[in-house]
Amino acid sequence: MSLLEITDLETTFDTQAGEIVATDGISFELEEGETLGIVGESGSGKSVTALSIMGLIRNPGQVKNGSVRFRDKDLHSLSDRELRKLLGRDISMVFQEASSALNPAYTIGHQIEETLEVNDYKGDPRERAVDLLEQVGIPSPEENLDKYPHQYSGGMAQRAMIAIAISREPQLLIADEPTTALDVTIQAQILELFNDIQEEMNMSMIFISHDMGIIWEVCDRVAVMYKGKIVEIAETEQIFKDPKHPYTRGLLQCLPQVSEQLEPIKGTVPSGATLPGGCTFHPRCEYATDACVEGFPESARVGENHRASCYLYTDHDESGEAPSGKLPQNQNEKPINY
Amino acid sequence: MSSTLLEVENLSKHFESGGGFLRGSTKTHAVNDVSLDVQEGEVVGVVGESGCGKSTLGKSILRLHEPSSGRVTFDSKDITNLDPKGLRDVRKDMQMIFQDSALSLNPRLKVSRIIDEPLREHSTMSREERRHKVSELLEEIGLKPEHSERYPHEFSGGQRQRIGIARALTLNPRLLIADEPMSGVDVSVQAQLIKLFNELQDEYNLTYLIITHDMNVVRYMTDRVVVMYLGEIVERGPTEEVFRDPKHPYTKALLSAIPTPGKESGDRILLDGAVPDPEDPPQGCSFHTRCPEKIGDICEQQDPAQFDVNGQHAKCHLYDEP
Amino acid sequence: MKTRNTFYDVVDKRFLLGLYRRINSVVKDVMRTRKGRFGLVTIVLVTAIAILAPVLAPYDPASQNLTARLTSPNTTYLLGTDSYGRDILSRIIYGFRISLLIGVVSVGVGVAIGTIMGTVSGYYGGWVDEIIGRLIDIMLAFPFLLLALIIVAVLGPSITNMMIAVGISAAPQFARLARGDALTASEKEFVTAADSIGRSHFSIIVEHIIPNIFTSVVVMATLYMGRAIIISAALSFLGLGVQPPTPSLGLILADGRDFIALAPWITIAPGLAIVLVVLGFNLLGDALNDALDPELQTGDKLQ
Amino acid sequence: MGFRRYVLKRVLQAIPTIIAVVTIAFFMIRFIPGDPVEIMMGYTSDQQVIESLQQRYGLDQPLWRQYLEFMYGYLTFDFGTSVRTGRAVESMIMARLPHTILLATGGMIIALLIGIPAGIIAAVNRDEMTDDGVMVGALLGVSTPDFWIGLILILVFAGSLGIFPATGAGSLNDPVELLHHLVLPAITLGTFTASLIARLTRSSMIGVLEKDYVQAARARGIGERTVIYKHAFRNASVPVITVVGLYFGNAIAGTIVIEEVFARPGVGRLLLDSIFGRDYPVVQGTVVVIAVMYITVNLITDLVYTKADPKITYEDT
Repeated sequence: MSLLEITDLETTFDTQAGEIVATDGISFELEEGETLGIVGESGSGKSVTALSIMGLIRNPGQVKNGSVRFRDKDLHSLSDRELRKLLGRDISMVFQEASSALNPAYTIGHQIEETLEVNDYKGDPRERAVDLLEQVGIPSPEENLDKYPHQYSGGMAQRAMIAIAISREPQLLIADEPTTALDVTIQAQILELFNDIQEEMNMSMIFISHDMGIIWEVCDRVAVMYKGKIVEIAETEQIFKDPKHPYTRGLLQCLPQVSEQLEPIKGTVPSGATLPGGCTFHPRCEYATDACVEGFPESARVGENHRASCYLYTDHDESGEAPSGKLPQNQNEKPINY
Repeated sequence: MSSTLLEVENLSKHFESGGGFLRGSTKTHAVNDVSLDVQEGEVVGVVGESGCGKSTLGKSILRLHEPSSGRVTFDSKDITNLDPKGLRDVRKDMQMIFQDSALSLNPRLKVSRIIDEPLREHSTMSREERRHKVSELLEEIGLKPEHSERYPHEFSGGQRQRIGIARALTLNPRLLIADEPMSGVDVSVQAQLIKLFNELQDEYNLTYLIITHDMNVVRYMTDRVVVMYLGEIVERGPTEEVFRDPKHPYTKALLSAIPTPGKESGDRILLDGAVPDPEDPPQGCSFHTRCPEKIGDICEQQDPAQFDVNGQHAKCHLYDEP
Repeated sequence: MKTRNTFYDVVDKRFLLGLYRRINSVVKDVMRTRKGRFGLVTIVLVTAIAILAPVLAPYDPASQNLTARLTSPNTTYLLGTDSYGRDILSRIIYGFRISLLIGVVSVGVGVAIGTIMGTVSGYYGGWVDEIIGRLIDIMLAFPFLLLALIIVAVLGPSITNMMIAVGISAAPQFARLARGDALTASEKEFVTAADSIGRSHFSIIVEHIIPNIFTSVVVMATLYMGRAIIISAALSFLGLGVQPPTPSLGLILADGRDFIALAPWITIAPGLAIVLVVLGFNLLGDALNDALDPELQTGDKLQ
Repeated sequence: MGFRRYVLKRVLQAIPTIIAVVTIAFFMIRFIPGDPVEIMMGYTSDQQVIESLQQRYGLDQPLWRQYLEFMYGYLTFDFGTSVRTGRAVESMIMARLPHTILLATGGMIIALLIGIPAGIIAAVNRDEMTDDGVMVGALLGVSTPDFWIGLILILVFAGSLGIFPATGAGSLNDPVELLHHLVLPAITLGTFTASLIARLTRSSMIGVLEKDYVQAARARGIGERTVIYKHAFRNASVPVITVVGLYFGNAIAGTIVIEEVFARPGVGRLLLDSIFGRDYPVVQGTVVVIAVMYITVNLITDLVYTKADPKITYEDT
């Protein structure tokens, strides 16, 4: 049994411009001790996925469909009170910008102790808070506990946020772009911290990022999202060595650090309520066919633990060609070297 | 051989803050004794983390901030003490692209008015000619002429950045100073912008000074690079050399910190702590508080000089003459 | 050869046409919301009544009918009469005229003084700001009503003096708003960008600062129309504003006060009339606030 | 800098403003066309009487001298004597001040008690029926002249129902009577402010409820009530506090009209009576007192605000 099982998750937002489908039928599983990366550009629905799992989608948004099963318990069928019992204890979250995710009105110590108290911590919360700050590498914890978030630097605030998240040793930690707001040397420190903590506590992680480099470094498996859908999911190595979906491939071609000759994906990410019909990627895809305009391809198995949603790999094509391997190594495209 | 287009000598910019009743003011050395040169047709990168003074440097070169001391020479002309009129003429040739297009484009103006603003100020073109020029520029940067009648908020971040580029190009400048032109955009948009910059350079014979925090962009785009830390240049040299064999411990750490697909993070150099408060920089070498290769008291006491080998410079006591 | 910026270059025909289109689209945006529709319709209605007062009013608002004093509402006098036997309805209809006049003039005075002070102060900063800022602070040390009261007390009660007093009292509020917005705008990068192109202070103020102040000033002016009408009604009620026999809503209330138990209709109707006008401006102000903010305008990004 | 020193600094900063207020009060009557004494004593043309009066009020002195003496008088709490009653202005004001403070405070308490919960409830139920209801009410509240509300309340509760007195303020020695007299005026004064506070609280809360730290608090398993009242409102209150001071100040000025409507013997009514009676020393005194109260309230708010928002370091201000 997986720790977390998500099936057909659909979250929508009502806006003046119409209904926006933020996540559109997402399914994946997460094993114990595993780190799953979710990568995608802005508007792909990564953060909404995280909040949907946590049951924190609020008006004007709503989870329309699908289920989130944590330890075989359907989270969305729980009452708000029951759900909050799990949050902070079994499942916790680290946000993108710690400086805005920490309440500016209370000291760091207060916020850690409060978290411990609402989650039925039995020991002395103050002592535990000191230990936690120490664990996440904040110097002179006694003193720093009584400081307010704005007195922390960006990196330190993110450490404090992590301390709060791991205070009750959760089984699942969701980290939403936890290093995006940080400088690269500080980012390196925080990634290292995540690494240490996970080894120590053997928890599962969902790690959301737009940065392929970070995903490579942190994750066991990767889900690539585009406009609310998981277009490809595989083990990290596989994604980088042998990307199947044209979008994944395009993303990798955009990276100045791996691509000798940048090949930008043409066009822009469509926004708002007016998504293109069929496969949402087809206007930007160089392999697009009529089929892509009409319907969205089912996720197909393209390798071991490797699935992609693309007509290149489904049997949709009447010609009955082999379902896999149709995406050729693009001739005029230099191989990506790592 | 190419000629020197821009030369910056010992440029410093200090900001005074606080001050007032019964309290002395604090001086922040945002840029401290920085020298660099940019050759015609070259792409030079200025890289560093937030608060290192790279943006202030860019604005001081254009004299959008008045430099506290030092000299800026553009096309063999000292522009440091130019009067407003002279400055106005020089600025036709050096244009700036700003970091946040949401802030640098006036939200109340249509794109046409944003792009033709420099023309209205500097040219004698008729309205018709200006309109024509705007359409031309819009196509150049990958938008459509009919987009000129829209407002900035109707565009995506990448498109807005293109509009900023178009505005900078209207007067056919020779030097473009781009301050974090690609931060805050998605990778696919970033790739498009990088490509656009490359194409424009060929077409307009442009010289770029690119200010960024992103080492990957620097590696891909620039010929030479300058690394800044706490207002100072700690290392500079040809981009390829600096990336292949960084000399300064800070550059080493910076390069190793970039998460790169295919690279193991095991041999990463991790720096301790955060960048010190620029209002109260450390004595001696400004990097000594975080330096993993500190060689002794000298680092805490003495500010190192620039060490020079084969056109690659590093400001570190490791390279002191014995 | 360079061309200097002429006024005509900044405010050309195309610009005016653009302004017209913009107003048109703002009106459309305003009309799209319930608030906006109600506000705009109310204001248009009240304005029409004020303009057409001589046609609409059943009686001369000043004519007294001593045989019909304190008549309760009936078919002859729809809203009854006051203690001099004057028709309340007619006085209210004319009262709208006075209220709108006071609102427009006093807010106009306030906007003109305040916006110029604030813009100059916020954009230039330094000692200019130091002086103007201090002046604004001192004026703000008096509450709106008290300041207006003092000025009227000094100048003597009359409708003109009251309009001046209310206008001057509102000025520091507009100055503070304009100063803040000008300061914010002048720190924005698009001003740096204009500076980097080499534009003059005057051009920057006209093209970049004013449009960014404009919105909030228009919204606040609309909201202050309501406040000015209430304050001037209060001053008239106290006997420090419009003087009898001019029909003003505040004055009718003052008259009615003495007969409140005997003839409550004198008090009720003009009060509701004030609420109607002020509500109209407040609704319109709220709707404008939403409509004029370009970041809030919905609409899809370009594909 | 410690909080105590910060308080001291802010108090010192208020002094120039107060001096400016007193100066304005001094020059105020100089702007009135004509000779003050003649205006005040409109009925007498006896030259001797006028001269003796001019002497008594120091009006025969050079202007700078008059100004300095006026300043000195205010510094030593000597506001001069009333032309009409011959009593010391400061004692006339002091006798009436309690009623004004009572009214302003009562109005403000009502405004806060209604405005803040209404705003929070509206924000939490954003765009639903409750929200619409609160907002329509608040809009009506800010559009209605307070003195008219007073008249209507008198009509209904004093006239028809007869449960509250229409005029007067009661004796300061009888708390029940005081309160009985306070109810209607305080509601009158509080309605407008309550509506403003409700609107502001709502928009401030809506802004805060969208903040990451509110989501983060939920993600930590904290219950929704605690999230709203402890985490969200604590931050939303900061901008509310700033304007509450401003509103309180305006409420002090608002008492002028309300006191007139309810015939309460307060400072505001004294001001009006003196304006009509051309009793300029009293006008000056009351203007200064009301303005100083306004400045004081704003100062206190400012201090509360600094305490409420930990991000403000005292040095910055």
